[in-house]
Amino acid sequence: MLSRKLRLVNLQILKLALVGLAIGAAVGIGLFTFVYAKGYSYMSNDAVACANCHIMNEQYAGWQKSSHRAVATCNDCHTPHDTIGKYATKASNGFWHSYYFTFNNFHEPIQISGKNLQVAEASCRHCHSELTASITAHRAGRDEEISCIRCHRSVGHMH
Amino acid sequence: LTNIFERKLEGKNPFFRVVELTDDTVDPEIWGKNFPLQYDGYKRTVDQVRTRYGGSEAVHKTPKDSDPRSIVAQSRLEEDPRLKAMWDGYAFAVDFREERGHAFMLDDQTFTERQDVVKQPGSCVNCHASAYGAYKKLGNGDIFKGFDALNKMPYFEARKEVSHPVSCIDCHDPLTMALRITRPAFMTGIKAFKASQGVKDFDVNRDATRQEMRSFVCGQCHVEYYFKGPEKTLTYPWQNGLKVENILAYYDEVKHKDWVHKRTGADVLKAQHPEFEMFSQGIHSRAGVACADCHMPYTREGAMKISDHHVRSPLLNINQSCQTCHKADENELKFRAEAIQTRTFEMRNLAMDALLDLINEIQKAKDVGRPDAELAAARDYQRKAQFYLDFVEAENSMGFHAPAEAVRILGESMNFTRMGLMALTGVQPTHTAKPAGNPATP
Amino acid sequence: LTNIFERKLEGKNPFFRVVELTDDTVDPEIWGKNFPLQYDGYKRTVDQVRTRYGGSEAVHKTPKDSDPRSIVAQSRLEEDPRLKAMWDGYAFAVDFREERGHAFMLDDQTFTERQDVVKQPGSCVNCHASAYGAYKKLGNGDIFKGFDALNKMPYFEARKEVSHPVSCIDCHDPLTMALRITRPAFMTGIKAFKASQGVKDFDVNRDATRQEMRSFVCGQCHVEYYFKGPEKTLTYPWQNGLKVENILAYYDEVKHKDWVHKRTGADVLKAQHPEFEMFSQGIHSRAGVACADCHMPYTREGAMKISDHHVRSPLLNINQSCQTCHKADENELKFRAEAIQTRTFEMRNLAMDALLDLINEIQKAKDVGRPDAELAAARDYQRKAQFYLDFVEAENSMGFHAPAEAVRILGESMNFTRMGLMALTGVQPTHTAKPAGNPATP
Ligand code: HEC
Ligand code: HEC
Ligand code: HEC
Ligand code: HEC
Ligand code: HEC
Ligand code: HEC
Ligand code: HEC
Ligand code: HEC
Ligand code: HEC
Ligand code: HEC
Ligand code: HEC
Ligand code: HEC
Ligand code: HEC
Ligand code: HEC
Ligand SMILES: [Ca+2]
Ligand SMILES: [Ca+2]
Repeated sequence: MLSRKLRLVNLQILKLALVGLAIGAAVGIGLFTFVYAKGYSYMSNDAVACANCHIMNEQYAGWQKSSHRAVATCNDCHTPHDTIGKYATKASNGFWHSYYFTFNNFHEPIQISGKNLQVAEASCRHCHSELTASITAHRAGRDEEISCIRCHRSVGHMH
Repeated sequence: LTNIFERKLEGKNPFFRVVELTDDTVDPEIWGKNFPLQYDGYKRTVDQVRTRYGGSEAVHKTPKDSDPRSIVAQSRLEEDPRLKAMWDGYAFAVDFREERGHAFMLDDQTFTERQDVVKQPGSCVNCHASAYGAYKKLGNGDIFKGFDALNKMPYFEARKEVSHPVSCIDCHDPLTMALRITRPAFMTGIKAFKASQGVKDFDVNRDATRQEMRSFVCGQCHVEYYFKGPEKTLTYPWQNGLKVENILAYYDEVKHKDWVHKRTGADVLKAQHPEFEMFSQGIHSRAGVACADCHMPYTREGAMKISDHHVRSPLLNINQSCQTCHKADENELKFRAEAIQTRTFEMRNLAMDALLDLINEIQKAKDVGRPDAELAAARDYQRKAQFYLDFVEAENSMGFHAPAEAVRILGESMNFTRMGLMALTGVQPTHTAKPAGNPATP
Repeated sequence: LTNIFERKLEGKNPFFRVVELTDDTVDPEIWGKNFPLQYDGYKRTVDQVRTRYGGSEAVHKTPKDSDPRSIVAQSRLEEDPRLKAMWDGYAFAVDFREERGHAFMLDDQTFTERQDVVKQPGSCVNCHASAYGAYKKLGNGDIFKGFDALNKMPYFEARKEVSHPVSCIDCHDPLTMALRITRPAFMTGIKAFKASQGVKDFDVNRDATRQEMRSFVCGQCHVEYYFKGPEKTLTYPWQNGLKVENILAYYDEVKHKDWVHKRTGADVLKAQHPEFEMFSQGIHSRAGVACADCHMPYTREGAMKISDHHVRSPLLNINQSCQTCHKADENELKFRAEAIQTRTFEMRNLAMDALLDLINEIQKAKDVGRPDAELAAARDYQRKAQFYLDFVEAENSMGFHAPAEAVRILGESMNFTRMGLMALTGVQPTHTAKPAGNPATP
């Protein structure tokens, strides 16, 4: 099981590395960073792994004070709840985080991207579907999900 | 696979369909069989609790034949007799009370003494009853036709067509439980407003987002309105926009007046509960917060999270209404809300004193026989000052829904009374020019 | 790559103590050796960029002997000539410009044309220079004594005692780098204010929280002030509170006037940059946000977070200044701030027109020879209306620091002009009673 996961990871990295080569040296360095800066710690479920980058310190500190510190780690909210999606997301995020971290040209404060926001929103539903079924069920006609973080923005890490 | 499919279905129907609801099920008790928790909340709107500026107080009275109610809300006219001077000559100067929970809406309308002094039209019923069934019946399934028919009736005839306060069917599609707009006046009004914003052909039930709907269902009634033409068509004056100046401009364009002020002879207007319009100018609306977020917050009932159908002052339920978004303690949040309200209340008092000064002066000028031509400008300023003041006075959050906007409106009201006094004494304004090199307004 | 390596190192080495700083190190360049990042930001306060209502515009001018500056900020008197009428007879009617970055404070004060028309006192220097060294020198180590001495000097003599704009030593303890209040006027003022709130014997450097200090260091200068008595003691008029009515009440009590209005003969007041006072009435202050949070936001330099010492308009740096707390995009936040400002700006314009009407009428009455006794009440209303208006006009956020409060003040200003006109024409107010059954104000 574990080795299968690892293979998957390696595959993702390999794929990204290829893309990287095509784009140029910059990406190569990003990949190096991925290893050097313990980007592979992405593959662990340990929240400390994310805090490997000081850039993530704020969220880490916030998470330790949050209502979810004992019940959900970073990955519970920031990766999809199916295995393939999980590692694909991790690899892609891990790669890009390393890239941005090295080149230091990302928006600050860090903002969650649309795709990753969907992942986070879906994770709420994954754990709380039973409780919230009554409020998410009735949306025929206009097929819009209700946004959880509109009201519960600070559950993962106090902002 | 079937397994997952079944689970999905189940997830989407977390209730027992005890009875079949149709588009003709008006009685909320029947809906309550499927949704007992929501129905329980709905029934609790009979509670009367006062907050500093809202809620309502249960006042006992002796039932009479003409008014069988033994409990009403406190009289606003007694609390502030200046209101009678402002509304002199209009039914509101006779009876005007603090509004209370939804459960009372039909009775309070039927038995207000305003019914005794004026023959009210059927249009009144639109906002005080579960009218959807009546529309369908009177229009043979066409709610717009039914709406027209209802408006044209005398009040007490229309009254016979309805039997419940606002009910489930007025906000919900009985099959999907999705929110649905049932009020033709709102459909027309919001379409005109959206058109003024450059959105063409807005069909609210087709085009509104779910979050918008969580305010629009309330905007069906909590809005400024007038009865248009001899057909008494209930109309929301939004075609220039939702701000007080847009609405006044509209009334000026269509030359509408609600009544002639008894003391001054001015053609004046009464503003009525512009909650939706005022809220739309505030930061909460801008940040995407909806009426239901504060007035029907989610509440946990056992293993389910539902919308609290006990619609009421959020200050009676700060914990659920405010604290999910604001991480401050209850007292602090109450303090913040009341600080906004008190600032508004004090400005409202100043503006009302100012208005009475103007009314007084116009009346004196009229009494000494100054010709109408000399009074016209001052009377128009009275119309303006009064409508602006009433726009905040009649709005029921005492400024909370849009703090700076409410105070701005009151400030402008006082400026209009000032100009009215100047018009009477013949003083010409010195400047009306904007400063040079002004940044353009957005 | 080196980049990330460096970054890891940086995290562990907040700074190198290159030079020893003492309580007598005034020159910021020396401090900059230990704190190059903060010093870099500090130097960037020479930038001039305009926002819709703030920042500043670099305007070229020909240097003269009496004023060697080749670049100044735009003239506010040219932008809005009505200001000249408001300040008629006072130095501000001669030269008044948009304020710009800290780097310019000393030059702008030295060379303003206001120096040409009035002999200014040494007290001016307190807020336009690194004065801590001067206090110590003039007072032989006792800053209160030094402060007294400085105030009593003529301006150009005091000017010789200072050589830098506000500098590190004015806000920081050189040994610990902790924030520290160095201005006697603030120490006295905040103590009086805290006493009015029931806090006895407040010693700011002993009792203030760190978060308070992040606003108090700015409150040393960004406040309303006057020069008390023949000693010209710089004084903050806070003993009744920080709201405009508290401050006006204080001036009335001590019978202070800044000048006699040239056209009307009224004893009037000039309000000056009451940022700290206005901000204290707003929701940000209530929620514990400090000046430094918005005007010196934390910004990442490598692995370190430092306070951006490029003090400037937050609207030039929305992502660091606002987005840490508000999850909305830059344009949206800019829109929200500007919507508040535009509402304030429009009310300010109305209030200014209103004031000019009153000035005009008093002047006319004076010109036709009506006795002072008949003008006294109107003149007092002018004093009130003008101070209220100026309190918002002089406050530099165009209402942002406290949106509803700013608009409230402008509304009351218009009400005072109204009462002034009434006093002139002999109209008696109808009502001044508060409504019965009023909820008590908090
Ligand atoms: C190599 C350093 C590094 C590590 C390790 C790291 N991050 Fe990040 N992360 C960054 C940087 C840099 C950014 C900003 C890039 C951007 O805005 O796209 C970022 C942005 C993010 C974002 C918001 C950006 C988006 O695209 O949505 C999320 C969510 C996030 N990280 C979660 C995590 C989680 C969860 C972990 C651990 C599993 C983690 N990070 C580990 C450096 C790191
Ligand atoms: C890995 C499972 C998991 C995920 C993912 C998850 N939660 Fe939770 N959540 C829990 C558990 C378990 C509790 C109960 C904690 C307790 O009782 O202290 C909880 C408690 C809560 C609470 C109540 C405590 C509070 O903070 O008010 C809220 C609200 C909540 N979750 C919302 C969310 C939202 C919104 C998300 C997505 C952004 C989310 N949850 C993601 C498991 C999860
Ligand atoms: C409009 C605001 C709003 C939205 C949107 C919202 N919630 Fe909540 N939620 C609340 C409120 C208010 C409570 C507190 C209920 C109570 O205390 O009775 C709550 C409570 C909860 C709780 C804790 C229940 C408990 O007491 O243990 C969880 C878990 C939760 N919400 C999850 C979610 C999820 C998942 C979503 C998205 C599907 C969501 N919420 C969307 C307002 C909201
Ligand atoms: C309970 C769910 C949950 C947990 C646990 C959680 N997050 Fe998040 N995270 C979210 C949500 C929801 C957002 C989007 C917040 C927003 O848009 O305001 C987010 C946003 C982020 C961002 C983008 C920047 C920001 O603050 O909005 C980063 C970076 C991030 N998370 C990192 C982490 C790290 C690192 C951990 C673990 C230490 C973690 N998260 C734990 C739910 C969670
Ligand atoms: C952010 C929260 C919030 C939102 C959103 C909001 N309100 Fe309110 N509302 C309040 C508060 C707070 C009060 C003051 C209650 C009091 O004084 O007791 C109030 C008062 C009211 C009142 C008078 C209640 C009473 O107790 O007398 C009505 C009616 C009302 N709102 C309707 C609406 C409508 C309709 C909308 C949407 C168009 C809306 N509100 C949106 C918070 C909100
Ligand atoms: C069909 C018309 C109608 C609709 C739809 C409607 N209301 Fe009302 N509402 C009223 C009337 C009428 C009253 C006053 C009843 C009375 O005083 O007898 C009222 C009273 C209130 C009150 C005052 C309660 C109190 O204690 O003072 C609040 C709050 C309120 N409504 C909020 C809402 C919200 C929120 C919505 C939408 C979710 C909504 N209303 C939808 C007509 C309506
Ligand atoms: C556009 C919707 C609407 C229409 C039309 C309407 N009302 Fe109301 N009415 C409301 C709302 C909302 C409230 C609660 C808010 C308030 O009182 O300001 C209310 C409150 C009341 C109240 C209780 C408070 C008071 O004023 O004493 C009475 C009585 C009343 N209406 C009578 C009438 C009569 C009579 C008519 C017809 C002339 C009428 N209403 C037409 C929406 C409406
Ligand atoms: C004045 C408008 C209004 C009335 C009347 C009303 N509701 Fe609702 N109802 C709402 C709103 C708003 C929501 C939230 C819907 C959403 O977020 O999409 C809601 C949600 C619901 C839901 C979905 C689950 C939940 O609680 O969020 C059910 C079920 C429901 N209502 C049942 C009823 C029943 C039964 C009645 C009559 C007893 C009723 N409603 C009357 C406005 C109303
Ligand atoms: C669904 C989220 C939500 C709810 C519920 C909510 N608020 Fe807010 N509130 C906001 C947002 C968003 C802002 C705008 C400022 C910001 O971006 O933080 C705001 C701003 C405010 C402000 C400052 C703006 C002003 O008008 O002065 C106050 C005060 C406030 N809220 C009080 C309340 C109170 C009291 C309640 C409950 C009756 C409440 N809020 C309910 C989200 C919410
Ligand atoms: C929540 C954010 C915030 C806080 C806290 C805050 N300000 Fe501001 N300030 C602003 C904004 C926004 C402006 C408007 C800038 C513009 O118009 O370009 C402003 C404008 C100013 C200006 C004029 C700037 C210019 O560009 O002309 C000064 C001076 C100022 N503030 C000082 C202060 C002081 C002193 C404090 C504390 C007592 C303070 N501010 C607190 C946000 C803030
Ligand atoms: C020693 C007095 C003093 C102190 C302390 C001080 N200021 Fe100033 N500030 C000034 C003066 C004087 C100016 C105007 C300079 C000019 O126009 O030449 C100014 C200008 C500004 C401006 C306007 C910049 C522009 O572009 O228009 C801002 C913003 C500002 N200060 C914020 C702050 C903040 C925030 C603090 C505290 C962290 C602070 N100031 C501390 C005296 C001071
Ligand atoms: C209590 C502190 C304080 C004192 C005392 C003070 N200033 Fe200022 N001054 C400021 C601040 C803060 C600003 C920037 C804000 C503004 O311009 O409103 C400023 C701005 C200025 C400016 C640039 C803007 C303009 O008005 O043209 C000049 C010139 C100036 N002051 C001259 C003087 C003179 C002359 C004196 C003495 C009579 C003086 N100042 C006394 C704090 C002070
Ligand atoms: C007008 C006031 C003011 C002046 C002048 C000033 N600072 Fe600061 N400084 C601050 C504030 C406010 C903080 C934040 C302190 C806190 O959060 O406790 C700060 C923080 C710092 C810190 C701590 C690290 C950080 O960045 O937060 C250093 C180091 C520093 N300043 C150095 C300097 C130097 C060097 C100068 C002169 C070039 C200077 N300061 C001038 C107000 C000032
Ligand atoms: C340190 C946190 C913080 C910073 C920085 C901050 N805000 Fe706020 N802001 C708040 C809080 C807290 C509230 C009060 C409402 C609430 O509780 O969410 C608020 C309220 C507001 C409001 C609504 C209240 C009003 O006055 O109308 C606006 C608009 C706003 N902020 C804009 C801004 C802008 C623009 C900036 C940057 C110049 C900014 N804020 C910086 C925390 C902050
Ligand atoms: Ca009420
Ligand atoms: Ca400026």
